[in-house]
Amino acid sequence: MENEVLENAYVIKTAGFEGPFGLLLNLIEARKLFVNDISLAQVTEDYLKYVNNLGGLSPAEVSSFVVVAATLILIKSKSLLPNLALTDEEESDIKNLEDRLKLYEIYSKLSLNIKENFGKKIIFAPLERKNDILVFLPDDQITKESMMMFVEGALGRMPKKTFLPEVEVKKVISIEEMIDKLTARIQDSLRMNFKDFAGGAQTKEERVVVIVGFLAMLELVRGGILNAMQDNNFEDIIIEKSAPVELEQVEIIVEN
Amino acid sequence: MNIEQKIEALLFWKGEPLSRKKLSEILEVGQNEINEGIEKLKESLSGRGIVLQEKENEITLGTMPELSELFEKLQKEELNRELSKASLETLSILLYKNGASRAEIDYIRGVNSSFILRALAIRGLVEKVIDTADNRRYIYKPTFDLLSFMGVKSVEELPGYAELNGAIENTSEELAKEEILREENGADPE
Amino acid sequence: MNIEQKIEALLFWKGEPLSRKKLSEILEVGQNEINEGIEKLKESLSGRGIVLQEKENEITLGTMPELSELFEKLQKEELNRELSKASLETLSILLYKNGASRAEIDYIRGVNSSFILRALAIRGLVEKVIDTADNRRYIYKPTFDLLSFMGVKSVEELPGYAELNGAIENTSEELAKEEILREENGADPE
Repeated sequence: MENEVLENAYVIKTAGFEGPFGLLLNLIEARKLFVNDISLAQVTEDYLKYVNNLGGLSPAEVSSFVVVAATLILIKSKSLLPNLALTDEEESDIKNLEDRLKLYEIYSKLSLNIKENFGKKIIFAPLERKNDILVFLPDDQITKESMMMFVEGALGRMPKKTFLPEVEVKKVISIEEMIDKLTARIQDSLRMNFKDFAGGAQTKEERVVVIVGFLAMLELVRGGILNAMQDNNFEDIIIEKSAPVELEQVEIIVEN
Repeated sequence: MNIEQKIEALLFWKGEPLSRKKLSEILEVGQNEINEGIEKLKESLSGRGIVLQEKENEITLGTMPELSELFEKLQKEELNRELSKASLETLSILLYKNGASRAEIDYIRGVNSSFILRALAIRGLVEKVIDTADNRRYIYKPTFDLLSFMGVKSVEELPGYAELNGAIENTSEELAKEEILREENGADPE
Repeated sequence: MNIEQKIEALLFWKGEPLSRKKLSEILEVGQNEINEGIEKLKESLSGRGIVLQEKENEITLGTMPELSELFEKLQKEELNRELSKASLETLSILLYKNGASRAEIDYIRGVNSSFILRALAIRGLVEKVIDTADNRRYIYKPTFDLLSFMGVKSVEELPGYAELNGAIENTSEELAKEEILREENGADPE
């Protein structure tokens, strides 16, 4: 059993998504869905599982996944608890993610044309036109001093290999806080609205199990993200669901 | 000798791209005449062994794409056809948008694109130029080499280019602009 | 695609005279077809800006004689123009690296330098030679004239040479590493 899970984790990892959008689109397309808040809510858990297993990526890459994870968590929370009040900023983050993903989808599809045609029928520029006249035409700007200055300038402008923009770091650090707050809000909302849950297709209990499962997931995600950020020799963490415990917890929350 | 012939001769002699402005300076005629001459030249090159490539304000001559195999064999330099997924995405944005700032590319791809843009610039597939609309920022544009590798005379010939214009002119593009502006104001443009 | 188009493309690309025999070898068709193709090409080039020139058994594409004065003037202007910052920077790298391949220069500058190198070579500031270490590639070296112009007998006499040369060599090693990575991954570096 454990081996099987490990293998799955490995498959996801080597699928090699460079950024969060490729992964999201892949998850949505695998379900034959369109990009919208409903499909995003459906793939949130798979996405978070993937993020939890991010290994071997640079901090900058990890942070791009994490930033999107934060918005997905909002979308999922809202879909589980329609009464959960979101701030204007949160609403616009959600809208923004949808829009960006749609744009990404367009260009990602178009990139297939490039893959298909690149280097197949090449237009060649003419060879260098031969120049018979042998000349030497220097320029007064060429001096020992200026040459040293130019080469120093060129070397100075080369990018350094490892960097993590400060903004991204902040976003990553604050996701932990964000998960804490959101967890509190979901629990709150759950307590307030428990009576209001409509019957629908799901029973109250089923619904609550889903939500609490999600909260437990958030807890794991938080750990996973921290691990991915802190540990270079990071080893995969496998999420194990233990549903029975969760139902007991719900009752405690509700009665409080 | 008419203007069309002169343009053709000049492009052939130079063997490198020339801007419409430069052509007008060299041939000492107005921009309109240059533009007309280029249009006529395009027509008379149809069915010939050489093609006129066009991007923004530059034009150049090249061999017809159908002869790709022959010239690849004749030229000794090895061609690099490898494109990673990141490269494909980035090139797709640059080609179909016909140029974009790094912020726009990052926004659409959801990841930092500075290294991939540098790698593509080194390969000569994209170039960084100052944005004519806002000279405080740079935009990345497709090069003639990129058009050549795609076997097209201009971006308009790319498959799906025409259909795209309708699809993208929607609110999401507008939103993208707002968002990018917001980020650019708070951050260093490059 | 007919033989006439192929001949035109080939002559355009090459920019030098080719014999009928050579054309027939390259295009893998008989002498008669080549001769017919050349006749047709002559016809379709009438009234065009480029002309087919023939000398004994060799043919080449050229421009109309009326334009030769203009081209001479342009050439002179180009040769006497001030060097751009990009050209000076490229030159400085070649000096402090004491010869570099185009890939190495592109890697350091972050942009493609092919047109610049061509222009520097035309002015006699650099020369393109086959790399003795790898004869599939070229390296660009500062010319002796350039060193004399700067008042040094060898690049080692340039100010800060040892240190700056060391720094450039390090970047070349980085490039080599990235190239190995690229070959291993089948994708471009990021």
